[in-house]
Amino acid sequence: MNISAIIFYAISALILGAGILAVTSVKIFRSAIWLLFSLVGIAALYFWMQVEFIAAIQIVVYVGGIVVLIIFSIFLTQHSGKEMPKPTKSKMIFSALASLSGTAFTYNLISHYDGFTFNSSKPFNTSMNEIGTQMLSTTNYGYILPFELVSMLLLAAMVGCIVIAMRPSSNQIASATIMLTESEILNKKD
Amino acid sequence: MYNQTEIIKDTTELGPEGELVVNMGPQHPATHGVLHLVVTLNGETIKKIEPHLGYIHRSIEKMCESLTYRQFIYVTSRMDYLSSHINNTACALLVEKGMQIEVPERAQYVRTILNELTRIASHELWIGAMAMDLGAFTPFFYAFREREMITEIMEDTCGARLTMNYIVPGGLMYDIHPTFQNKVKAFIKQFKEKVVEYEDLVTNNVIFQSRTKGVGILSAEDAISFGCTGPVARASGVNCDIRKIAPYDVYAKVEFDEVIETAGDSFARYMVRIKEMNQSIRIIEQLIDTIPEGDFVGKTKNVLKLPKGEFYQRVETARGEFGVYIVSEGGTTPHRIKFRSPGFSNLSALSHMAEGSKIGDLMATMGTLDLVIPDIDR
Amino acid sequence: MFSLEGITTATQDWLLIKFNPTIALAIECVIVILLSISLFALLGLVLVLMERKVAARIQIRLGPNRVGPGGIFQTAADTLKLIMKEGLTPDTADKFLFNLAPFIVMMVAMLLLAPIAFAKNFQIWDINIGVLYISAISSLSVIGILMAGWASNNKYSLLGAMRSGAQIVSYELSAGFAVLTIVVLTGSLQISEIVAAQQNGWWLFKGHIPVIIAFVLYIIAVTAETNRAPFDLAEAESELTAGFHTEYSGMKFALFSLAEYINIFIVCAIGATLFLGGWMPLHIGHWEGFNHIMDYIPSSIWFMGKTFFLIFLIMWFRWTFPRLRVDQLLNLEWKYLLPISLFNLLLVTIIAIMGWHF
Amino acid sequence: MTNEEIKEYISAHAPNATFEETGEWLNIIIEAAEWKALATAIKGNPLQMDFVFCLTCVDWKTHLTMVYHLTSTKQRHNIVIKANLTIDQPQIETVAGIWRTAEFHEREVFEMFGVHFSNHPDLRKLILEEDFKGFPLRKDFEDPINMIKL
Repeated sequence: MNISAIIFYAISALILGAGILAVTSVKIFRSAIWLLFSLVGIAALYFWMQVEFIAAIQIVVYVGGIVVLIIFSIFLTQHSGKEMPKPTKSKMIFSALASLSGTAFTYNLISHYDGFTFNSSKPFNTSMNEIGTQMLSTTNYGYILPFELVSMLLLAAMVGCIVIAMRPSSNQIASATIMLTESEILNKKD
Repeated sequence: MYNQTEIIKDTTELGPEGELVVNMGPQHPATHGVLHLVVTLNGETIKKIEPHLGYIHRSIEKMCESLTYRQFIYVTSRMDYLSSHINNTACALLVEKGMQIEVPERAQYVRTILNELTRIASHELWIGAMAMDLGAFTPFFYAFREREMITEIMEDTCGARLTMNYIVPGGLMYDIHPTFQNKVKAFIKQFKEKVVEYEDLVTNNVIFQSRTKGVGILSAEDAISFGCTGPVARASGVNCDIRKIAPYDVYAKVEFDEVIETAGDSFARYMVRIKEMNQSIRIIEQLIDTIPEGDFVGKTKNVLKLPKGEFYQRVETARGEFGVYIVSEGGTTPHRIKFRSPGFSNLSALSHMAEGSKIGDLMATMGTLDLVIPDIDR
Repeated sequence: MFSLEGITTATQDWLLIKFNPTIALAIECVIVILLSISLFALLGLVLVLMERKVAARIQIRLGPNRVGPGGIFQTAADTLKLIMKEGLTPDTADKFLFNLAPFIVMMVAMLLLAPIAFAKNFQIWDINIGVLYISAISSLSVIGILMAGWASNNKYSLLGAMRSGAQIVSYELSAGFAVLTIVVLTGSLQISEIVAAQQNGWWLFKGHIPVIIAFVLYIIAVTAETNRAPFDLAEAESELTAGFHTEYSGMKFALFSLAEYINIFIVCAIGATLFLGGWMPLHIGHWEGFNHIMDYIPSSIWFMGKTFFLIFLIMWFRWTFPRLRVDQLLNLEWKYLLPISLFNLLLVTIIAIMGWHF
Repeated sequence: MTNEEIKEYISAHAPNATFEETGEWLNIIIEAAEWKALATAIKGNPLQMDFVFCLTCVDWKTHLTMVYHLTSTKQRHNIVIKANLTIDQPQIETVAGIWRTAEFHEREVFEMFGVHFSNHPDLRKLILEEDFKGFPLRKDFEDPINMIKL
């Protein structure tokens, strides 16, 4: 076992541990924080794989955006420090089943590619120029159409947000901000 | 309604309609003393403000009932400590009026000059504290540089820098210091130069203007109804300068303008005070070279006894109209004494002015009310 | 000539001779961590002292002048006091998160140190997404503040945290766009390449008007992002006593204020790198003699000089302006800065495509 | 407006009022029950007494006297209105609805003298603690712990 593998297992343990804590915590704010750690762990995994761009986007979108939004909605709706009620039996069973089937599905997908052997012979091309060109090219494997569609979707979401928030409160501004940031960064990259 | 002790405990939970109840004070950087405001917030917007007073209430009125007419003046320095000299003047004027004591002209001139210096010192401190409330620290030091000159003049004159106690019924306690006139002239010169700095640093600052214009508006009717006086009422366009309405000392002899603004917002209150300082300088300039020679204290008996009856004296302090009401039964001590403090009435308008505005606006509004807590609590 | 690059390569060569590559890497990591922690401690002390001295100069007074010559040990004494102080945790606070929050803020500040080029070829990690990495990691710092505000179980803290959240999330946009203008001009996100592109002149001079606009926007936005006056609404002491760190004391409080100063250093360092050429010396056209003299000044001094100039600028703001109100703050961003920066970005793109810059 | 005209006007609205002109200003002594009606009348035209610059109470040991100092910001005449109250059950109608400054001043008088202002919008202690016993500014108030006798 080399040092790389040790780092991988450490990061995975962090992700899984934080994930389990996120769903079992009785304090909603703590759940959000554990979720944050889990997502940071995933970003760390990307860094480990040396796909820095994806890692950075993971942090910007999920950690800087989604979790902040979640925290904001907790601030605005929940009473401080209240514990959530214990989930009912049936709920627990259903969530266990759901996660099991999710695991099985993922396993099924991965097992098509010669088991779990790590193949490092095929390096990623992660240069920014490459990503940018690929994103906006119209030729084979170009992503211009989905990219523009996503932009439209985000724009529609943003307009919707503004319409709903005729009396703008800070969290809606925040959500609009985050969406705008993402779309703009993706648009203007390169 | 909330019980006072309950409020202090209840800081963690939201109110019945999801509003936040925040205790601003008794220890809070913006209340400048031990004022306790229970602020009900809806997000950042203020729904209600309820002042809770009495943290430094010393019952000065009760104390004065057992003090003689010479002694009780000194207690009044501890009320509005920034206008202590003016408070003392009010008490002395009342005793002089009640006993028909002649005050020598020299004493009257010096009293008037010192009153105006006190007013400038108070406004200087206010500018600093007000700017600090709005988050600007530097004007505080600029204002204190000039205020220091005044306190030094006061120190030379009467040995104290804050609670002057320089006035006795009938005149002054001592004659003025030989350097008094020169120092006051030096101060006037310096002040005229440096007031430009305040204008640059504070008045013309875009952020300062946007923080104060249209904030904490008080209409003229409300100002009268709430009993507001001083710069607060004058910024709303109410003529209420006691120096003009019922002149005392030598105010009738000097020329000065009553500063009136009509906007009624925080910026107007700020401008009134800035302009008032210039008017005070004007008054001092007229008097400082013509202080008459002569006695500094009139002839009085050793034991003062006010005749049976009721007496009232109004003066204009830096914060507004200060009134002393004495009911005498003819003895050496008053039967009942009441101090009408300007801050108490001005504070009562705070809730009305700040409702519906943001927390940041509350600071601008409260800052321009120029509250001195011992003056409110007495 | 003395160069930091020589020291680093020499150290690395020596380590590689002595140990196998994995252990050498591990030792290098430890050295880097130790160095950055000591840099942090030093920066904290220096910047706090600098702030107090700058404030004192502006406020016509002397500032700290008792501990050590000219008061230079004042902050060290203060730090000692803060270490000795009891770090109180309120009874009703969420104790775990309450104690975690200052460390999160601190760790984020530390992570940001990685891609900064302190001198010529002296950089911890020349990551190929440099500025994107910085904007991604810096968006994490708001989490620490939100955590502190929530876990304190204090209404002032909560209000401060809410304000800070809205503020940082908003101003990240303008800062991001300002950074993007330079990225568009350079064509790269990598810090070393951005610096290299300024070999023949700093972007502030080369990119003329749009870059100057971007620079002004950047300074405003980062002042807001680091919660400094006149945008210090998160801790507005006259309104919210101390905002999100009302309940903190002792070393936990010190960590917050240390992180604040480190953040200032980092944003100023990035500003210096993007707009003022990082460690590049000042070169003027074809004045060979002048340029040659400028080259003799070590690159680390150039970098630090530019950074501290920007830090001084931000301190100057703090001691001059009153604080904005919360709605004015958001208005400023959404109604003025954001449209201007969007338009500015378009302008820069046109200039970059047409090659109109120098 | 001269004192004679003021007297005439007030007599019309408060028939039991008596006058006293020894002091600086015109003193009007009225019945407590007449106060609210008189207050409404003098606030409007022609007296325009729109400004209460002092509102307090005096303890005469046998009875309490409410003292209202009023002035007109438009016509600049001052009057003093007094109303005697019994010491056992001091009660008078509030004027907080007419002059808003009275709200705070009446609260102060309420806790210091124990005068009950009927129909006051928010009659609570303002300065003292909720559970404070006694009325400090009354002559018979004794506090053996905190009071120093001279």
